[in-house]
Amino acid sequence: MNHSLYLIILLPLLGFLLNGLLLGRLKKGFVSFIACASVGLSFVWGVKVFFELLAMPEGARAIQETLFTWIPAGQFQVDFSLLFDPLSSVMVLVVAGVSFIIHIYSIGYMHDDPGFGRYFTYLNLFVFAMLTLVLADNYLLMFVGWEGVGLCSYLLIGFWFEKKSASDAGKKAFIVNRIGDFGFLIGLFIIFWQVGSLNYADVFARAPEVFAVGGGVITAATLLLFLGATGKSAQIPLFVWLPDAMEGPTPVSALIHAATMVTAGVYMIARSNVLFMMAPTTLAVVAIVGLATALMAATIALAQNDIKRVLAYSTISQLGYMFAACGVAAFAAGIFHLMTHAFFKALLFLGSGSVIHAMAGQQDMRYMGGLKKQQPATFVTFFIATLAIAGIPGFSGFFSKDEILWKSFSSDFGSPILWAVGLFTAILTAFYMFRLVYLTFYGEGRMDNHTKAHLHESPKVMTVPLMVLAVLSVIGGYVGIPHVLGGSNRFEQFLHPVMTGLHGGADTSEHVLTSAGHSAGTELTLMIGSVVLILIAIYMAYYLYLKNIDLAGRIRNNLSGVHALLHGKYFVDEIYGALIIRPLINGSLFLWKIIDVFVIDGIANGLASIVGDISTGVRPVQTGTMRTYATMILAGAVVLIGYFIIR
Amino acid sequence: MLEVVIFYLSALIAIGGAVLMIAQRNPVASVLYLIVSLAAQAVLYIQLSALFVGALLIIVYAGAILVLFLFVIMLLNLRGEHFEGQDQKVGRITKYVLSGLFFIELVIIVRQLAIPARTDIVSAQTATDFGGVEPVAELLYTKYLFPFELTSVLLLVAVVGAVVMARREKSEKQGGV
Amino acid sequence: MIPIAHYLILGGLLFAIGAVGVIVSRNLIVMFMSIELMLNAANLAIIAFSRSLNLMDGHVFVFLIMAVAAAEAAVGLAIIIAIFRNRETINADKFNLLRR
Amino acid sequence: MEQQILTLVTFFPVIGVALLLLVPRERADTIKAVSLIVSFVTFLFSLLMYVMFDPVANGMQFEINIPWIAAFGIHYHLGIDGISLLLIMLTTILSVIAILSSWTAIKTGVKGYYISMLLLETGMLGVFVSLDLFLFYVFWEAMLVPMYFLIGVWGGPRRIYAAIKFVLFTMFGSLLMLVALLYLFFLYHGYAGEYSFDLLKIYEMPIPLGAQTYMFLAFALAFAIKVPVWPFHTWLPDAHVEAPTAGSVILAGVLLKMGTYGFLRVCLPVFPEATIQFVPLISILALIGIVYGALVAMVQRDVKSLVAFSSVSHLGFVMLGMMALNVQGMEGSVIQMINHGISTGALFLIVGMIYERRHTRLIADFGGLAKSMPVFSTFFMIVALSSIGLPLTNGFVGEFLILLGTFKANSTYAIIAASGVILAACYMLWMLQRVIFGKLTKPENEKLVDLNIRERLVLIPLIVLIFWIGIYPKPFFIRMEPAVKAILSMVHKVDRADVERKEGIHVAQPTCVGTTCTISGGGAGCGK
Repeated sequence: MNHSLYLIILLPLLGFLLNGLLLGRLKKGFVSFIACASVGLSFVWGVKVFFELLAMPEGARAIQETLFTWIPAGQFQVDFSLLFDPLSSVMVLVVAGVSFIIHIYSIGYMHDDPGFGRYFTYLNLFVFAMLTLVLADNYLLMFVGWEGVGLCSYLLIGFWFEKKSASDAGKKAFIVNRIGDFGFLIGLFIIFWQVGSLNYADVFARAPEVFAVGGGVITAATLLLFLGATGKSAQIPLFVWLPDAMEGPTPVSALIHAATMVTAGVYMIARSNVLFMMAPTTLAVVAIVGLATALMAATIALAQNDIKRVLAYSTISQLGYMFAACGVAAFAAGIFHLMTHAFFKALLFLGSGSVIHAMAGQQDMRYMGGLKKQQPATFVTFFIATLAIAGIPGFSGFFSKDEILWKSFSSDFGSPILWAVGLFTAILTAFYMFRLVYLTFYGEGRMDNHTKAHLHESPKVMTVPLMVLAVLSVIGGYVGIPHVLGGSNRFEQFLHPVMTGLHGGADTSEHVLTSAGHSAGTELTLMIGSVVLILIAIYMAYYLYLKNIDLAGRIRNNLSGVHALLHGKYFVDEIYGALIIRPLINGSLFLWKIIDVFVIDGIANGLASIVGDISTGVRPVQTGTMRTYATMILAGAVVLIGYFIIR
Repeated sequence: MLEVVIFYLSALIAIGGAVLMIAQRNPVASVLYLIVSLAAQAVLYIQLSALFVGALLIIVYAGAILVLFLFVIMLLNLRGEHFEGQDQKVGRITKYVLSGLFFIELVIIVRQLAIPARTDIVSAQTATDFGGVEPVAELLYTKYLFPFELTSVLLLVAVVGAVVMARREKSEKQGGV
Repeated sequence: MIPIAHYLILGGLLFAIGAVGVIVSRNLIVMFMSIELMLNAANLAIIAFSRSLNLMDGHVFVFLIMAVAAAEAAVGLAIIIAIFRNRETINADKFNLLRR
Repeated sequence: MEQQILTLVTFFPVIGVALLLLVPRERADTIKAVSLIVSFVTFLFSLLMYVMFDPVANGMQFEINIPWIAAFGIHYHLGIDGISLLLIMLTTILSVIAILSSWTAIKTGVKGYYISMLLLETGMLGVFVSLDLFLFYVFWEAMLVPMYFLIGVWGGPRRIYAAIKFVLFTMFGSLLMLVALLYLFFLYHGYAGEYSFDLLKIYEMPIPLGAQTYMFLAFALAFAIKVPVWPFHTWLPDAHVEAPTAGSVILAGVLLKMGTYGFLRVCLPVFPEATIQFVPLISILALIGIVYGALVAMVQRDVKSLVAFSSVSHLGFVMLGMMALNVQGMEGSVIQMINHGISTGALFLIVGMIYERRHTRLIADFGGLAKSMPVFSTFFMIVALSSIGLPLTNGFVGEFLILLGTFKANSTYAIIAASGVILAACYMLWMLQRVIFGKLTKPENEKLVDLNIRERLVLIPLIVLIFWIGIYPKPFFIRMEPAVKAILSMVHKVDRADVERKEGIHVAQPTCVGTTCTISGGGAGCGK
């Protein structure tokens, strides 16, 4: 059966080419039509193939399609081929769906921007790259998408290139990502030279024969892959680019830096679950790094005033959760959170975009407040998303986050400490998110009068996508209701065939990871306990930022050192600057001015001038007068003849 | 015996003419001394039965080339005072020593040469017309025809070259007129 | 009979005198004449060898050398005239254009 | 036709030179048209050759072998394999582009300029088709002369210094090469009893290791200066900065490849043991070149010298891949030669285009060009991204294979080299940011005119190639594979078919148990 998978990536590519080649010659309406239609059709096609996939028997759910041979070099053969299995199907639907919604939103948000056409061109290219990433059936093609989304991220962060901070941020994002990609590449080399292929199917099938569980090679390979993931998904130590990435247009932040691209790392680890399962050390590293990132970003988010930066750190923090899930071998939970996060975080960003739009570009929450009245639709949807991210029961975030917390407690790789850190982070999350909501939508308006007069609700083209996402943020969690709440966790089951690392690929029907040894009672207790704590955190936010604002100020003053540390984002940028960037540039200047110009060129020129000096020394012999030359000739003759006589 | 006298006499004149030639301040006198030296050499040529070449030496060298020198000297109206300036004594002596060494080396070489037996010189077997016009001409027009013809080309080139070199520049001429 | 070596040594002596003339004299014309002298010194040696080997080819060589000398004299004197016209002197020490 | 096509391609530009000599120097337009047509026809001939080339056949094709100076065994022996084929195509394409790009840039001495360009083309093509070492040497040296004039006459303010430096550096190496060449010549006489410079015959001669070492060093020095391998690179920035745009394009695009080609064609197959012995040395120099070139490029103030130093870095990759001595590394190396010709050539063209408008190349003098010259900026961006090896552009394919092959040979080298990929992103993006992004602060930059039709025509073929090689490089790989395997079989002294077995990917090899398995894996170590 021909599924024409390639259409899913071809359509956005066509949109990109059409808009890109005819840039500046098309009307805005036509540009946005091409862009949205191509992504929309791609989504529709994705849905169609998804149902075709569902129709297949559970164990054989995979559609593979080879387009052409890409790089043939000896034994190294990589095809341009696509794979549509449960994991990629989820990703395709999330990516294409959210992209489509954000495309629509962008029509309104970017309407007055002179770079309208360019914006949609880049956006379509991004969708193409992201879909290539998730549809690839081998690591190299995934890497294509991986770098492709990095490129689009670079272009879109620096979209307003006339602003130095924007182009700086774009460059930073690209370079930091490159550092991660470096790890990814080396990881691929190890895999290829051990396994002899980069195809998922081949790699996963042969990995158990080639690698020893817990062996040095597989640990190195997976750690390197994880380095790639930390770059793309903004984890410690490579998270520094994501907050700066907020320089891009807000829909871009929503699409690339919240919903899709940054989750590529999680997808990659889930995809490579076979490899990661064979390297327990790596799993531990992943879990620890993920939770550390989650905690650190959450604490930073407490002290930020820029609405988008709070959301950015929140994204980093939530990504940390996903990694924590992967780190405790709960890959499905990670992907589940990835999906729900895509919905509510995209919604949060788009909502903040709507706010910023109304505030005429103002992003500082200290100058907002009371927007509830002027922007009811934005407020309601934003509030729903906040409930979701905070983990209030009934909203999507609750199910996915709780799943992760439970797995980090109960899984073979989990531990109560991980759970405690995760819970603490969840409490912080609820606190800072409600701080954001209270500062922005409640209380008195703190903006100047001019702005106040212009406050308005955003147009339909922007609010409708918000509503759609709000609905998704609520219902998105119901595909994965845990057993303890009477559900069957269909999401995990659906992904189960892909998670061969968990069950050795042998059985596909039975649900193996049932958190053996832990009773349902424990699970329920922990769940209720965490909800209660989160509710307390929300109340504290309410008390500090709405009821008793002075107290918040006093606390800040008393803890000024801590606040400075958090507000300054632990000064990681400055540390990197002092430890890496400065020495690099100074070292390069040294190499250029001293080594290159002075030493190497100096040696070359020195040799030349030595020859020159010798020549100058000998030159007086050449007096220019004939008689001297004649004498020299005679002397030469005398010497030569003398030599022959004596010999 | 006469031969020996003629040889040493001619040799003495040739050497004396040469030395005096380079010792003169006045170039006209130099030319005249060179003619003397060449004449003495021509005698030696004839003594070596090179009649034709000896005659050429007198006619072409003394008669044509050196006269040309004289013409040029006259044309340029040269006097000794054109050549003031003093060489350093050391330099001068070095030059003489060098030339002397050169001469000594030549002598050594001549001594080391395996010179054919004495009898070869002016022996009875020698053809009577050795060095005469006819045999030389025969060689020139048979064995050495090609070089001989090339000589004509060389002379032609020399003539053209000399004309071009010695001619006044066009612009100079026009400027003069 | 005069040994051939005598002729050769005489030729060598004349050659050496010519060489002295070239390197000592400042007058271009005298230098030029010295060169002519050196040519003739070589001719003398050739004639002597020719006699001793009983071969007349040497005479032909001398003939050709004389032709070359004539050509040389013609061109050389033309150059001297041209130089004199430009520089008003034929003092060899005044010409050091080859320097630099 | 089979026989004559190589001669035709190589010497067709000389016919153009003859035609140009007949055109009076005042008729600049005729001169330009004639040279453009001639170079284009040369390109068409090379295209014909590409079509006629049998992609899967082993050995040399279109061979022609007639005595030239029979007394010394010197033959007019031409022939190509897949590697030379690709380089010839690159040369002919870049020549057309270079000629088209100098349309308005060259205003003085037009006739001499185009004659030099065409002579240069013949010289370069000659190097790639020669199978007789003497012929190779003749072309190698012959191409110096027109390049010397191109830099020295039509170059920038320090052109004389740059031109002399270029020639002296190259001559220094090639004289050593000549000595080694003659030694080889007499060695072959001792071995076979006949005098010959024929490369294919010399391939079959076993050479004692001691002699190999010295000759390898002599040849390698000549080639390394040309490549240029660090630390012999200092002529390159000077030559690039001072050369006219087209000169830089040819210099970077083709001339540097002659060095790497020399390694592939002469050093590796003729001196296999010495090659293996010197792999660490050359690899380390290449690594230094990669990192050093990138770092120094980062702090350049002149766009052109930035691109020049980036060349040092890229050519380091080429050398590194070659020294991996396996199929992946070497194929990556060959494709990277082509890539570098295309991408860096395009970068020089782009720099030339703004230089023509602003008469400055200092990065600080620009900024915000994306606003005033959007088309230009788009091209610049695409080319810069291909230069830093973004997937689906040509640079990625080459760099990936090189790193893959190198990783097999020595994983440490590959890791260090991969850091060069990061640095490449740093210097390129930083330069892009300062040149085309930011605010238009300088009034001169506001009035700049965007690219005209001719300039777009110059760049578009290169852009097409960038994506072609990036997306569908198969045709190139198929053609070079027999040649690469032939060279490897000579280096490793195994049968052509066994080349890959040597690489030993251990599929399902049970030797890897527990933690004893090292990253570089078991398998047959290269060349041991």
